[in-house]
Amino acid sequence: MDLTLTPEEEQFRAELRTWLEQNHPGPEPDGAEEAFQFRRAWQHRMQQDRYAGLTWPREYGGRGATLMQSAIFNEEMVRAKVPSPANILGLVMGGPVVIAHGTPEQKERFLEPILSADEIWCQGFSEPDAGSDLASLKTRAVKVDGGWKINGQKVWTSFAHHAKWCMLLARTDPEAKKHDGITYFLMDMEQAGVQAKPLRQLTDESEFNEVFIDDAFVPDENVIGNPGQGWSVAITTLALERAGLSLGSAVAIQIQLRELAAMIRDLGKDRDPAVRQKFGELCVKAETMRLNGARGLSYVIKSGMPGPEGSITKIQWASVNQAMTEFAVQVRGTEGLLDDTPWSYRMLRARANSIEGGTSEIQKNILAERVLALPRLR
Amino acid sequence: MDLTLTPEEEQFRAELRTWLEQNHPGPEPDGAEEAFQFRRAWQHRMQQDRYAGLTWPREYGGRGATLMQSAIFNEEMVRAKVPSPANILGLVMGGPVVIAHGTPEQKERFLEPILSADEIWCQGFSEPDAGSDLASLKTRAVKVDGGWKINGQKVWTSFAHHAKWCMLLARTDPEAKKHDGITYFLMDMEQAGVQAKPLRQLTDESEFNEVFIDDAFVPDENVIGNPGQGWSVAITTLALERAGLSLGSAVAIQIQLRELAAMIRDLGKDRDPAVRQKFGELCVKAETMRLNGARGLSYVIKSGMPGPEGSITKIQWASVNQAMTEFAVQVRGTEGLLDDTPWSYRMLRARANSIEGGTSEIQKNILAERVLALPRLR
Amino acid sequence: MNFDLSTEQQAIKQAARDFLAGKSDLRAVRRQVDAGTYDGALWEGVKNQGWTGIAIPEAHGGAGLGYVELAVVMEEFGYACAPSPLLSNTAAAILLEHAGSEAQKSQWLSAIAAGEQRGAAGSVTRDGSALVADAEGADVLVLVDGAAARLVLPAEAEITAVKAIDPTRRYFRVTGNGGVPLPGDVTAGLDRVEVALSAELTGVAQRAMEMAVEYAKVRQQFGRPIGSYQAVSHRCADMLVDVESARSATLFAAWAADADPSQLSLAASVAKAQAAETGWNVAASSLQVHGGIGFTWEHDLHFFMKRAAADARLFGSASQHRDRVAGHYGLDPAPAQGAEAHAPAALAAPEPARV
Amino acid sequence: MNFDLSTEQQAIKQAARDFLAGKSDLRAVRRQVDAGTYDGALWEGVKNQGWTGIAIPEAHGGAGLGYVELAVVMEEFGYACAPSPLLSNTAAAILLEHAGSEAQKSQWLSAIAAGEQRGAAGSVTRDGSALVADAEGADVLVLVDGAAARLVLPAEAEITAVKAIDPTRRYFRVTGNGGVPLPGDVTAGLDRVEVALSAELTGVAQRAMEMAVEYAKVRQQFGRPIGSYQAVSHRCADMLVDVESARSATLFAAWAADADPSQLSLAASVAKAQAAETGWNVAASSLQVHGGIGFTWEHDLHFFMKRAAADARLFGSASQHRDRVAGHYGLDPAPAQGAEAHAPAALAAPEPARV
Repeated sequence: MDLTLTPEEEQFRAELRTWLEQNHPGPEPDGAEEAFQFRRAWQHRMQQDRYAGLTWPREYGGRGATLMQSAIFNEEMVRAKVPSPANILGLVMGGPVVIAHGTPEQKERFLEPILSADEIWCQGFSEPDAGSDLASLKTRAVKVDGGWKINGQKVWTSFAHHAKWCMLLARTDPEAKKHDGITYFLMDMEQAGVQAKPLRQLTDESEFNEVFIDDAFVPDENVIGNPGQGWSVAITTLALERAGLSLGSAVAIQIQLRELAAMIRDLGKDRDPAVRQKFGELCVKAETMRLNGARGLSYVIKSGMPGPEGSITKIQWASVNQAMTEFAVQVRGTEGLLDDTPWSYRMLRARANSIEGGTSEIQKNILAERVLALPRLR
Repeated sequence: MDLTLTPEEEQFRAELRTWLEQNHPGPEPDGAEEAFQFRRAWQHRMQQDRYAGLTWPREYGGRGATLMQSAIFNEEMVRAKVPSPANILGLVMGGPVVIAHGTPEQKERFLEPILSADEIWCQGFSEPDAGSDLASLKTRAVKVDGGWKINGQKVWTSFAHHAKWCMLLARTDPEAKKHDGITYFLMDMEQAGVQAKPLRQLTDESEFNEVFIDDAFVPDENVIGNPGQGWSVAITTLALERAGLSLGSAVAIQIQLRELAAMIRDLGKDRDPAVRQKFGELCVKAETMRLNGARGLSYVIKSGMPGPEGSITKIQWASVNQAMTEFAVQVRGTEGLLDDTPWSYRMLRARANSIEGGTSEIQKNILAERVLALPRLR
Repeated sequence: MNFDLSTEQQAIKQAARDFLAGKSDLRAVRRQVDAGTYDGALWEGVKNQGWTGIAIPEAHGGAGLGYVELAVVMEEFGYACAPSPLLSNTAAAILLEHAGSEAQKSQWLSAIAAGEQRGAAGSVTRDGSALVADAEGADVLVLVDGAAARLVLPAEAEITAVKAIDPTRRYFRVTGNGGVPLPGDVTAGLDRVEVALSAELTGVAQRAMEMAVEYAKVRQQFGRPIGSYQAVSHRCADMLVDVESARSATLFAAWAADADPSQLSLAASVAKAQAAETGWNVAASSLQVHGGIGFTWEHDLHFFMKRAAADARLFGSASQHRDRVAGHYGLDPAPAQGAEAHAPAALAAPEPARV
Repeated sequence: MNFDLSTEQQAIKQAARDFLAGKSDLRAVRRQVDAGTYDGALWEGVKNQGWTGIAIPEAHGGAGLGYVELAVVMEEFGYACAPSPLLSNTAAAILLEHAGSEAQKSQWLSAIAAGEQRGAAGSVTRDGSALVADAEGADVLVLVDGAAARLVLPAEAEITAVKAIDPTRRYFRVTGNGGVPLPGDVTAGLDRVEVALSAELTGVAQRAMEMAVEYAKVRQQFGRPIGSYQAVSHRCADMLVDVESARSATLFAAWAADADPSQLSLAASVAKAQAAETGWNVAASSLQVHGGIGFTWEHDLHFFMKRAAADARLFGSASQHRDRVAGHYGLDPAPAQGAEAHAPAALAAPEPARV
């Protein structure tokens, strides 16, 4: 057991910090479109110094960074309060899936515009009737000459209105067993058969979209992997997406805990034992989540594959973020009902944490069945 | 809505208080056998003034009290800190089941010795493999000349070593559907085929017993109801047992909260906001449990039948009693590890609260299925 | 002892349910939220029903009914999440009745109770200004500061709209040192205001629970309704325990306000502490049952969640009330425990055992 | 960064597991509990393994290994619920090493580390006496009072057996004002003692969880294993989250004690706050999975529950540590925040963002 970083990792962090200080894009502008263009420019800046596509092999324009470097990178991005790059889904999911499962032609075609944010990617997995039970998805792809005709509806699709490409799961073989008849497509969003409609959230933002697909076309060359193997293609990408994220998420929470401490001091409640108990408990939970994330990362670095233990930090993240934001609103007393700090927004937004990316219930199923080997319910 | 008591109820309470003051048996002696004989004498005293068999009709030696009077009685018994009568199961379950389902001969034979505590009753329902799933019980009763031959094992049987009669559920028809092949017997405990063995609890007491039944005999005249109808006989008694209990249980907790407040003052922590928050929360929970119990009682008085809502207070009782006792131990700091106050015993004993009398999980199933009409799992 | 609503009380409940279903269903709520307004016709209807003064004595122009009746109506307003100044108006009337001078009462109370004038009430925050629901357009304001309160006319104060977490009601900051004190027992009024808030919170939670239960019956995942999974069904059972607890505590506090005020202080704190937690927890738990769809603006659930978040913070917070309950149960220094001398009339919390 | 145990550390873990499985299985634990004694042969074995001084420098007669190695061994002692004076002995050695004078160290530390003498440590309670595990028969006692500690010889004190919640260890009250102060850094020692306790609590929780999981696989109700019900399986998943959290926090604190003491104060408090809650909560939750059988003396689970209840209260409590963590995260008055100037070496909790 040795939690020190290697000299190379220390150097990577030091260089990254310097780079972030020198290249910090400043505060994000107001307005969704303005913010998006801001993030596009920011990604472009990142790409110039190979900080976009960090873990991609160098031959594809990435930096070939290790998982540890990737975790350091996520931490430092959070710490420096820089925005995510515009094409985040292309970078963390699209590129890796093309690199792992794509043909040489697909790599040639798709990778560079992901890095440059010239082509934005979105994800079309969830459907209104296929949430936790994702494999029950109903969007159909029917073989036609030279490609596939797609019909169906997707939901919770981020960036759909900016996206050129959608990572789409659709059912190609309705006769096959649930998980076997699904194919992974890259669907061009810029066609008449595809309509994206922003989904207004209870926070009054629209991070996500509904996507209505009506006789859209995907050419054969835009199928990833073989028809019918889409489920396993998607699963490997989802797992990779999560590895290394929890450390960054924990650090983000810890930074907000510092903010919260400042607010508590401003309210003159920093010596109130009841407030200290609750606040201290939140800090303990955030720190154990961070350490679980580090242990998990250490395991992935060694084994090469994320295990089901990743569900631990996913559950903890939702739980501590919800508890922290509720406490921050509560500690303000009557003024907690005001929407004049970020906390009431954060409290509302945090309710989705135990749903998005796999509900806490699904995560507990995973832990029970795959870590503890308890009998399956279904 | 009117929460005042009627003048008759007020008078009942006043008379009962006076009676309890004048007849309080004093502190219970040490030693299990001594305590039992003490409770037997106490029941005898109660019977003399018709406080044993309170809700039994007067024709059977009871007082014919209303449910409201019964609730008042339970509250006052708790408040006066008098022990339970020795034959508590005979009084609250055995007598009522004989009165509701027994033949005239059975009433003649069994009721009077219950009231006088001359014959102690115990309950043989649970089995090692039939806990939450009580109806899966395996104890067998086979028809023989003049009666039934019983074989099997029971567990969690209180008073088995003192008992003359056991309210026994056994399977008489192994071919019938799970709930249909069960018969309700009154089994004489004083026979060679019945062995009671005390079950040592983690609290180091033995409130309960295992009962081993090896070719025991029950004559036909000691079957309650018809063979095969034992399940419904048992269910009605279990429901009646619970109605009106929750008020008394809540009052018992509230009395312990007062004790806890005194201890907190002695520790000099009564002005510690963290302690006050936690303590206040416990008080709120105990009080809402009491009020839910009162509302439930009011409903039963009106409808005549306890409903599934009784599970609410059962869940709350376990939850608040566990939380209260844990907090009481915790507030003592390091000294909480000592066994020099009743609190560490109470904390350990409270762990059984969410198991005994139907686990909290079963109670939640009941609420979900029977109150909220959610679909059944099974 | 009868913990059930009387026939008359049940009739009031049904009338309120029907009235709000007709005049303020969830599409109407959504329209008002989008417009940032209230429906004038709804308010006229409220006045016509006599709900502006339901618990105010007839001598002061009210309906002369009790706090149980008020709680019944307020629970329905929570159940409907109706955008309305009724709560703030009710709070102002209650505070005037209990803490106002005779002159203040005769000038304002009857008019408010009769619906001729509108009152609004709120509490003073750290910077000395007050947060007051529906202050704009009110004829008179009651501002509470700890155990004191003062009556302020709109002309004496600056009233600024503030953005609050709850879009179903309008909130304002009221600035200015003017006004005259209410000389009477502000605490007696505040306890009754908390009863009204607890009732509204109970209704909010009831509706959020019903939404979860209905959804759990129809939503299918992995080939069966999600309500058949214990992760969901036990969650709903927990909601039920919470909602019934809030309701029992609220009804008891309302009854105490009517019939046994010696028990009100404890009962009101128990009710608000329970209902404030219940409102948010049940709404948040309902959202979890709904999954993603519950996170959308299109779904109505969030109105209830946000209303619960606001109600919990109007006047006393759950933690303030828990602290007060702790005092009632013996954690105050001895002098403050005088209330225990009261003989409990009926459903009193237990005195210490005497043996 | 490698959060896994090294090959050597894994070998120590396996050795401890095998040693305790052989010398102190649950039947042996039960025998010792019934007799109220410890197994002398077990203690001889512990000494022969060198565990009495595992984290004590070789210069002081120890094995010169680190706190990670100590944590590995202590977790196994928790996993076995072994009745042994090792914990108290370890605490005494740690406190002597970090707070003792050179003379005190040379007189006592080497002898304790080598297993020639036995130490015991505990903390002073309200009445001025101390609660000390395994004080009877110890050669030297270390009594902690806040941030101070003194060394007391058994002859200078009255040692009385007390009945504690945990029957798997022997507890004593130590009365008397004698002894000499330890002049050094008591807090540095205490933090390391908490690491040992957190490790033992983690092992206790791990075993209680394994018992629940195994039982849930085989116990049938309503025709299927109870582990297939989410009420049970999600409960077990919650246990896993807790146990892994306690383990991660403990290992990190142990590593900090060895490699980056600037992080130890926060890390030790996080570990003890988490492990104290985890130990009891997981054991209690495991009992719920077991149902009635888990409530019997015959079942071994209660030994773990009671050990967890005691360990959580030895030295600092969870609430004291939460309070201290709150201070580390910015709730202390400014002067106390000096520790933040440290540059984090590796897995440091984040400083405030700089942009």
